[in-house]
Amino acid sequence: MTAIFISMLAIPVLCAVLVLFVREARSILRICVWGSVATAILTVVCAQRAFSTSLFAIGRQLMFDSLSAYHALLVVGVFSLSSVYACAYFAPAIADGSFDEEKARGFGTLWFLFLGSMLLTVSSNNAGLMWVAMEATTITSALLVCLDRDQPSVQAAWTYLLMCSVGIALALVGILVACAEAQGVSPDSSSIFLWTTLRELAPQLSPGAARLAFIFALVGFGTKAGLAPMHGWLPEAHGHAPTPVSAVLSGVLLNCALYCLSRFVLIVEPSNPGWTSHVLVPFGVLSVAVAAAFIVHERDIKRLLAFSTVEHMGIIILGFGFGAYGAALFHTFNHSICKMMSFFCSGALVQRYRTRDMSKMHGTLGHESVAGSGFLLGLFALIGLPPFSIFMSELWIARAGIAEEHIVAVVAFLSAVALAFIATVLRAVEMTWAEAEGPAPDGSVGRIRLELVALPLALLFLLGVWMPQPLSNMIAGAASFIGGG
Amino acid sequence: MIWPFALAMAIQLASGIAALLFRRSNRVALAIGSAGSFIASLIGVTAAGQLLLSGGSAVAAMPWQLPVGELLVGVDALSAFFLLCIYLVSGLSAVYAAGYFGDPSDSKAVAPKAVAPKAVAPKAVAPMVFSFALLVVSMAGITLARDGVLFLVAWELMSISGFFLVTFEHERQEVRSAGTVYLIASHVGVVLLLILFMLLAQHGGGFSFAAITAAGAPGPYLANACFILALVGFGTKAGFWSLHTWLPEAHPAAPSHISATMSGVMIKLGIYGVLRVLSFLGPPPLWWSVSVIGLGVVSGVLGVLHALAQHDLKRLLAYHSVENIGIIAIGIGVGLLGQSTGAPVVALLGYAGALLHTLNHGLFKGLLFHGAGSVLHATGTKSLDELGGLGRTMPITAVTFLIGSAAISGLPPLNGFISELLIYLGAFRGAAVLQSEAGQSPGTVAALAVIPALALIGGLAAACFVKAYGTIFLGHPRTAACDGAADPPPGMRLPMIIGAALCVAIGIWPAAALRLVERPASLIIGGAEPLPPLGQFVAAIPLVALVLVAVVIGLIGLRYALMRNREVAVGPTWGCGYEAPSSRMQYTAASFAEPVLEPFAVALKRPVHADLPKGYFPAAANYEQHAVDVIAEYVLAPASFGLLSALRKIRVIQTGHMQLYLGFILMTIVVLLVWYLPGGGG
Amino acid sequence: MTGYAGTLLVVLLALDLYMISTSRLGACIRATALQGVVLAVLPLALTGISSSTPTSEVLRLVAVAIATLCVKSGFIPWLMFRTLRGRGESREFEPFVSLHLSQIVNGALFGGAFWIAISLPPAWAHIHTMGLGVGLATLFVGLYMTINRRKEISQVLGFLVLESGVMVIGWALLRQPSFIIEVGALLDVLVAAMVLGILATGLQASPDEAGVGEEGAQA
Amino acid sequence: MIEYGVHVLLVVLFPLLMLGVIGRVKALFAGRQGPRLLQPYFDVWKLLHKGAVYSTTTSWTFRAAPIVSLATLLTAALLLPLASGSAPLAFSGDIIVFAYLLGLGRFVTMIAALDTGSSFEGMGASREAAFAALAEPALLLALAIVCVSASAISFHEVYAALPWGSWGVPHPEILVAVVVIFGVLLAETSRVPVDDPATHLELTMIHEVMVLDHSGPDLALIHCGSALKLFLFAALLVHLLVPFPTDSLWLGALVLCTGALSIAVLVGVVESSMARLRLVQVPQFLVGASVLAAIGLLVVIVRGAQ
Repeated sequence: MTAIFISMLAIPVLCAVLVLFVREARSILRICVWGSVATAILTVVCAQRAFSTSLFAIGRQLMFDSLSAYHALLVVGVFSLSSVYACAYFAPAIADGSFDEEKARGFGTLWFLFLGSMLLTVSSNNAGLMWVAMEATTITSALLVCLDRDQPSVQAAWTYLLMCSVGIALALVGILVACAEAQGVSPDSSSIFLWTTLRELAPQLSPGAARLAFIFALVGFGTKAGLAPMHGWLPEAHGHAPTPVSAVLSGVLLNCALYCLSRFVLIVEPSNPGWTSHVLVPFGVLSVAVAAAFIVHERDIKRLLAFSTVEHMGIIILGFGFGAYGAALFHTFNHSICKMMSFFCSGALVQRYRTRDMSKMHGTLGHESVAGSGFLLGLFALIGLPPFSIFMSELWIARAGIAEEHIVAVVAFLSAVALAFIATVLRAVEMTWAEAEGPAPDGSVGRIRLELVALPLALLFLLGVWMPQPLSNMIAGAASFIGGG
Repeated sequence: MIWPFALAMAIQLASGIAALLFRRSNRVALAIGSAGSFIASLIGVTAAGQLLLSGGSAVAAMPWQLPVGELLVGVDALSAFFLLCIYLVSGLSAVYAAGYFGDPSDSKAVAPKAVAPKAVAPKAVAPMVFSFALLVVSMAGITLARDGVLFLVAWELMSISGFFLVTFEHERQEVRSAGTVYLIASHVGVVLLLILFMLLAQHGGGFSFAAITAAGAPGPYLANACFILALVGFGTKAGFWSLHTWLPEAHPAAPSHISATMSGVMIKLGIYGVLRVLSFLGPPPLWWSVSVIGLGVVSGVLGVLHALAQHDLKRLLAYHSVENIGIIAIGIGVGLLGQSTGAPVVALLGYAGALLHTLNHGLFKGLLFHGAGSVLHATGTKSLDELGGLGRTMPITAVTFLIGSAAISGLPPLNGFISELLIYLGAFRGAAVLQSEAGQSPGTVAALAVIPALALIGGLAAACFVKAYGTIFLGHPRTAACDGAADPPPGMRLPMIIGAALCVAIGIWPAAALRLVERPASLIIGGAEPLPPLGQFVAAIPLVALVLVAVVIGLIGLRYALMRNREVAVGPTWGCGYEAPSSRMQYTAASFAEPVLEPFAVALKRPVHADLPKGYFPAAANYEQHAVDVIAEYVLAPASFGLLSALRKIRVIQTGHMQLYLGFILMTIVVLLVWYLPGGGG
Repeated sequence: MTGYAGTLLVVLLALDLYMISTSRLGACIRATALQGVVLAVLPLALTGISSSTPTSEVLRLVAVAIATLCVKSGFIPWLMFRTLRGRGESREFEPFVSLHLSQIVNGALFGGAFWIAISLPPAWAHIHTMGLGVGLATLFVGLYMTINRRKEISQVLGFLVLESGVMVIGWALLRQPSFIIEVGALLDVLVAAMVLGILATGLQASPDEAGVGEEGAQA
Repeated sequence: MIEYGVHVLLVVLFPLLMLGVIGRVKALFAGRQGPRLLQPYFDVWKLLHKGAVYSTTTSWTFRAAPIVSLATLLTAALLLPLASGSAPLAFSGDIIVFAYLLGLGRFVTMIAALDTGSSFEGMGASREAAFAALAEPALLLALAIVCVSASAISFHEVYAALPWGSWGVPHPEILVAVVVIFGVLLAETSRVPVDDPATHLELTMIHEVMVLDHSGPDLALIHCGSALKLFLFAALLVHLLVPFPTDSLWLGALVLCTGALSIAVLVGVVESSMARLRLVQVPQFLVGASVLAAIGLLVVIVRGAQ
């Protein structure tokens, strides 16, 4: 079992090295697919173990509990599908030679390092190690964002890099404070960085110090998770990154940041019962509101999706704030799947129409039927229309908010979502059906595979009308883990 | 007791999906879809009717779980009644659709003159067939839902399928915008409904209706909050005045049988929602009834006034939906009045009137929209001032439309009159009861206000439909659009004939229809003591109708006897001495409506674009007048514009300057430290 | 030699102030180099070394000190000067907020930092309160520098200061510096990576104004 | 049985006499000798024996309209107590049915007017529609006064339960109702000051212009209809003004006829002493009637409270 775990972490690194010695771009992309799929299989095995036994530790530094297993599964799932899409996405670039083999090498290496660092983030038991892995994700993904070295993408990458490094440094302060606090009460000073230890010591921490730690962690990881008002980097990075990278960024990277944050909730809540929710709810509401306000006038298709990501991060944070951890995790899942799919479709559309400006895209259903319909349905799912599962999780979260008597927050949340709904529908309808003046768009598209769109949609629909027992068990397990159950 | 409806829904959904599978051929897709819907309607109508007559109710839990809570379905008298309306109207519309799109080749409607010049190829109707099936299924689901989540899901499904139906001719920009307006309006309503149901769930400890009912009546604050939320949230769908703005957009945009279904039953589900929620809220205070009556009066009067001012037939009908929803609301208000003053008979009359009018409006509004569809199908236009004289070329459409017009104007001996009669009786009784007991209470005034309001609405509606019928079917054809118009194919005639027949039947023999209404009404009222049978209130109607018919026949006989072997001269209409009248000189819809609207000028904005004849030998002159919707024009438009510009201003915080973003980080951390570190907020 | 810790921290603070007040890039870089020196010595001072401390521990600390010295006050300043020359930019940087105002703001930030440090519970006997205060202050100053200066290079400087603040906090809070070393190292590498990034891609200071996202006057 | 016979006889024979009386009164005021009292009967008789002229534009609607409108009035006549305290068709709610039957008749007439395709008739129809829409509320408010003060919804109950002051003087609110109903009568039967049946200037007429194209028996039916309408309103007013002798049918018939005739005289007086209102003022007249009725209703409520 340990071997499996280690190899789960090792395979990405090995592949990262391997692609350096591969000649041909296509085969590199193929390696990306197979490598991430292999990782995924191993992860599933470990996760299954982790769910069966509440905690599954390798030595002191590495572990899988239900929470991290849940996130790890998301990571590998999204990565595998995105790798499949990457093959389609880069096909035209390979054809016209702009995506040459050294570029492909760079992509492959960074791609796998990104994957590995993210897996390390969720599977490390050592706060410091987790922090380091988090920082590693920043660096690798930043380099992925500026893969094609044009001015705007480099600018975006630079913004992303600096902001997230600053944030992460602040998060480090939070970790340090927490650990120092723990070292005040713990017998041996060597284990104070271990989440397991911190979790045991949590009730004994002094409230003030715990709050200080949480505040720094919130700002730090919140920056990385793109919570308003620290979300500034997010639209730029998502907008200019290659689409598979954007999919992964908003699909899982931000979840990982939230994962670290939830670890902190775990530690701070016992000493300050009920306090974290009072910090988190305003952030959630602010994020949803700001995102909605920006969606209204957004014409860049990828930035639109980016802002909707901010919105959904806010919703998840609201879920945490309302104490509906299960709902928050469920929403995390739904959002990752849906956002990934929407990014795939948007990528195809951008390639077809040679622009990111939605007001210049017309009749998408006719010209790019798979991507067009996928994007439309994805938007409908994102704005919380049933029978897609996002509606369910949002309802669940709002219900929890009412139960916790955060009436104002819930009303603000729902009205902001409604605003986003209106803006998005107006865009989507015009995009989908408006008659194109001028010739049909002739951009060369990496033919997007139907299953890449149909599978996630089917999943969202299924979860919208039927909650399979295993998933609800997983969510319940992870949620009870945070809830200190 | 539920399975017949489950079966009907299954058949309908299956037929819709099958239509999608056979989307290559419009004919096949339509045949499958319409057949499925028709069978489903037969099952649904029979099951619902049987249940309404025999009574009883059932609740069952679905075998599987929603992500939030379990799925509960059930049926009782109230659901059964609305299921009856749904399946009746949707079945007729399905048959109509088969005729409407059956031959896109020769029909002008699929490529109307109004549309862009480039010829629209006969477009695939399979998606529309599927959405129609989905619409009906989701409406049935709403009435069957017994827990809030399922209710909301079905509700949203209804909105979305409705959206895809409205945007059927989505290559036209105005159709797209109508669709978006519709979707937005319904979603805004849904937000309120979400809050409403979450409050109820909070009160009842669960989304299931059983739990909410079991928790007993909520306290006054919660009850009032829920009442207002329900009134506004469901009112957006039902189209109470000031929440109605999507109606006159969406109905003209949709194909006619869709408008028939939407206006005939879909908006009624707002009424269903209000009634259902009222059943959770316990005994109503007096101000509820007063406010509902007020809302109803306003909706009725303003709705019919705006209808009078329209030149587009389907817009006119859409505004009449607002008017009729107003009448239904008045009925509900009278019912609430009876409840709050402990006069069960008044409540019975009010609710029975409201429910019966729901059914009636479904019938005659469906009939009228089908008639409008036939006119559009035959002439390619739905603008009143381009039509005329169709009564001779389209006799069946004309007769059925005339019956529908008389019915919607609430004239005896037709069904519209019966429901209004019940409301009148309720109001009179309520006034009498209150006046003997409570004296000058706001309730009395409200009850008495109902009487002139209904009278005024009836008079104006009559005026409006004289105008509509007269301009379309009487006189001379005004434009070439009317050339070669003919009655639609049998597939389209049949639903109109059936609808007209039902209107007459209910009007002449109301007791039968009232038996369908009895149980749901008493279900809403609750209460232990048995209520009097409704039949007694209309016992004399058949006799009156009979006398009327007898007298008519007698007079016909007399006239026949007199005119026998008399010479009957035929000539042109006397032009009062004017020698060269042309068909353009006939009284137009606008000129007919002018004196009716003139006294109400305050309530209605009608800007005029005119260049009037000048000098002795005036050149061409023209005069246009359009009624603008006050709410849409003077409330919603400025509000949304203000919001948009405000949101554009916000964008300065996202300029791409990293320094600014980092500044936000610093700001955030400082604020957090200052406010929360001392344990603030905790 | 614990007594020196206070002095060193004061020096650090003074350097922060100096960097806020000056507008010359070169001076700032030199100041960061000096901060590197202070940081190198600080561990020895904070974790008081006496005859009792095991030799391995001492050696470790010394090693850390030397490493920090090399990277923070050797390699990185050199790299920055090179970049500066490479881009041939003026050695001034244009702050958004005037320097005097910045001084006032940072005064407030210092106050806040120390208030936090002392407002922490007394149970923290084992931590060096002043160290924490100065660390936080340095952190804020660094953050402020990244905000207030236009050129990427000066922002990198700010980040450098911020991160030395983090290191000070680390030293002040933790008895055994188990992973501070690798963390600090990583951060330094990161900064170096940024500078090299700037070198590699001649990055202008004019961001594209939020892509096509701006709807402007229309709609 | 006998009373039904009397009822029918009154309905069939009496109304035209009122027209004659009105004509006579107007003639007297104008200082002319005037037509015979029975002139209307002769007119109708003559028309009934004439042929007819139809416009090519018209359809079956046009031919059906006079019949249906007269039929509605006859049916309404069966709902209204005339000589006795109750009517052949009496049931709870007949008051509303009565009002709406009149509405149906009007509807049909307007449709027929539009059927001719002549703009004059269209004009008449639209004016009719406008004034009817305003007259309807006034009528129902007046009836509501009566119903609420008698707390009943059918004519015979109302008449039985009407509150009478001493010396058989009706209560003030009943008088209000009477005034309003008289106003509605003037409007509904197209009399001065609302309309002028005598004038033949198309631009100013309302009811007359609607029936411009009718001829022969159709026109006869229409004349009978308008006379009957006048009679019905008159009967309604008489019952409200006079405490009715329920015991003797003949006495009742006598009271009714004298009352009806005196109302006819009153109408004649009004017609000859008043000028016709300008069309824009007619709505004010009708709305005024409604407001008056509303005030009366408030009086009822207040009285009920004491």
